[in-house]
Amino acid sequence: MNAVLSLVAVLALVGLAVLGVEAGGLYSLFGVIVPYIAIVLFLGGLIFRVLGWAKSPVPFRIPTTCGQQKSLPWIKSSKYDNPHTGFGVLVRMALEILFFRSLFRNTKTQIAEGDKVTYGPTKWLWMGAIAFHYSFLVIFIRHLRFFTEPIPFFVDLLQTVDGFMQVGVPVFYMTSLIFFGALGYLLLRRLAIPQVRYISLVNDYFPLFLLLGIATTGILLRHFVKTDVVGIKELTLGLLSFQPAITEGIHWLFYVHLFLVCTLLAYFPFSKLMHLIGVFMSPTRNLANNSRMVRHINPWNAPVKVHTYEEYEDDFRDKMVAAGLPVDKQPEPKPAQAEKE
Amino acid sequence: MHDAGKVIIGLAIFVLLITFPIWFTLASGKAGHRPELELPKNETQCVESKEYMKAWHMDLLNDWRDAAVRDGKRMYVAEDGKKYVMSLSLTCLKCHTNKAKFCDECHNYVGVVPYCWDCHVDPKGD
Amino acid sequence: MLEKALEGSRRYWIWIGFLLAIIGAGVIAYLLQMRDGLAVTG
Amino acid sequence: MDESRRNFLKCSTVGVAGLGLAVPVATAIGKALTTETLPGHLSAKRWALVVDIAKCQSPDVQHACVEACHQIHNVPNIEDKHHEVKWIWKQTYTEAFPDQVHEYTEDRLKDAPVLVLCNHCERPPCVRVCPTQATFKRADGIVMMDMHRCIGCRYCIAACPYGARSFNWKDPVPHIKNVHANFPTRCKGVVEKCNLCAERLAQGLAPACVEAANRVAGPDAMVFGDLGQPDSNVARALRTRHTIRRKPSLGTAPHVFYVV
Repeated sequence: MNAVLSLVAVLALVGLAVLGVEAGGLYSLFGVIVPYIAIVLFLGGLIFRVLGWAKSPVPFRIPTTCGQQKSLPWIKSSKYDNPHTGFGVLVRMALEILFFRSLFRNTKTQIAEGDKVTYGPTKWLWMGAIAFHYSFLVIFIRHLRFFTEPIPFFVDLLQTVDGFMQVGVPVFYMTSLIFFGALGYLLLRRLAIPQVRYISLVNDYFPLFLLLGIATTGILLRHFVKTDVVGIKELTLGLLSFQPAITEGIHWLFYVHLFLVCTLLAYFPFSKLMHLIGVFMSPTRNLANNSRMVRHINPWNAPVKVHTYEEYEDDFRDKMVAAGLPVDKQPEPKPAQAEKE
Repeated sequence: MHDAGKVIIGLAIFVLLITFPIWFTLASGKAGHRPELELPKNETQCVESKEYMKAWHMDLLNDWRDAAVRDGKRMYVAEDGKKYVMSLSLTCLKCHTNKAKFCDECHNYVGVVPYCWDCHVDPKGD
Repeated sequence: MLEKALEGSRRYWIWIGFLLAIIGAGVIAYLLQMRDGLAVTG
Repeated sequence: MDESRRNFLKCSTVGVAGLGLAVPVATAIGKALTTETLPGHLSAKRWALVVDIAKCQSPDVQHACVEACHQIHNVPNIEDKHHEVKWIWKQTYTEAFPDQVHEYTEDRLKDAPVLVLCNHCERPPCVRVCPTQATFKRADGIVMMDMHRCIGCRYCIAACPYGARSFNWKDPVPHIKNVHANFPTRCKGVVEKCNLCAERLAQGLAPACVEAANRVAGPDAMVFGDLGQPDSNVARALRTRHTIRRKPSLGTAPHVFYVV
């Protein structure tokens, strides 16, 4: 049901764009106004969300991430899984962001041989995620050819590597295929595994269908429903130099592609896709586990008037000594007495 | 705000990256750049319509290749009935005499690097 | 899992360095072949 | 061609329908290609070539043939034997016909230089092994190459018993003296060989080597024509003269014949 709803939502978006452009002729709406709104919503929403996160206090250094915490010198600690230094945190964050370490550690619980519970590693989700995210990154960077003039060298380089197989004209990019395959896997996974389907919501399916729609329209535009690419770049350059002008004769499918991308951008800050930023801001990952070495004070604690034992003893030392109670620090001998002796 | 310094620096880097196309293109001063094609002087009609050629010329060339190499048919009958020899170097480049001012203009503009010219000869020299 | 690979004796690191050097040589040879064709080897 | 066009249309229709679009595709989705042969092109049921060993023996003739071929096909001239590219070249009779010599073979033949080229076999092993169908046999018997599809695996080189195929070990363009604009060059990493001047046949011209041989050595030094027609000059030449093929025992059925 959730999946169907999401699919219908994406198809409705497609229909909206087709109707708007083909029937309504609203080119400047779909080609100029919507993209501007989308990017403003994206950046504004994103900053708003990040500031919101930044304002929430982090109550604890969470000491139970994984691996052995740094404690006594003769106990081996996990330097990177449970880092206590800034450098360790840097490594852990890099592993997390670049290699999805937490996902890599994913295990699967199974009941084997009738009654035995077993835990085994499962790497499929990790592989799907890696394939999806990296191909998305490559596709994102590849698209800079429509957004920059002159085109930076790394975009050309990436295109050459991506189109290395030289299949077809224009060349079919490997990442197009990987992206599509990975998305398909991530979707099928949600649909096919009962437990995962049970916990999947509309906001899990919607981005998947949205991305599938973007990929489909993109591949169609590149390989099957070709249109005036130069005109498209003129449009984007106009947009980003704030002199928007609609170029005539661009196929409506391009506007569908653009509209879906705009939807993604506008939807982004208010969705689970914010893990793009969240991964940098998750306290279980980005804080050093040094609570044994440094005292972290809970930021919202009411100020407590502390009166330590040392202070107490300072206040009452003489009386304590007089009463014959043991004290940590002996009272200083009085200078006068010392002279007499 | 907690760790305000780090958050603001992070956000600034993110915004800078996202707006890369804007400042990069504006800094290069070529935002208004458009490909300027040198059109053939004595010919006004390409083998097919301008719109079709704009979008589909690469497929046309690909099909030409298949027809000429695999089927041994080297004459293309256009939509309007006119006939052309299917040859990139001899037919296309006969009118579009300057590859740099025709092919490369758009290809460079949208970052397309066709490998046609690895083998096919530009009669006017590379 | 991964940090197991990042810890080791001096000998281990020398061995890793040696293997990386071989990999590097292979990559360089591959790139040369990409540029100049198979004439590089044959 | 039509098949791929149809598949293409099918794919795009399914793709668009998959998006749930009832709106018709506004602009054209490609067009079916209408093609013809060039006017005056030469066609045949089965092309064949007869080489007169005696007439084509002199260095002048052989040089003229090799030059004519290599010039118009942009075949690079690479000194290093390991990287050499050749479409037509000379070999001694003993090398070219190893199973047709014995210790008493006539002196005039034994070390005679023979012009050899791709045999355009009836059962070409190179076509069988090509994984991408870059090498294929046309209906008229020409064993052709589609350079765009060649991935440089060199199976065909291994398969060809005549050594008729050359690999571009490096970029050939710097080794071409005068690039002939009417014919493409090749890039590094592809295999190439004689195409029996398919591009010249299409224009109604005989293969370059035939033209050169007959110009320099006189008529019938090389005879080229349609073996499918009983009254063609090749058919007649084969009927009236004793001819041999290279390595007949391999069963590839070469269609370049030699008059001994």
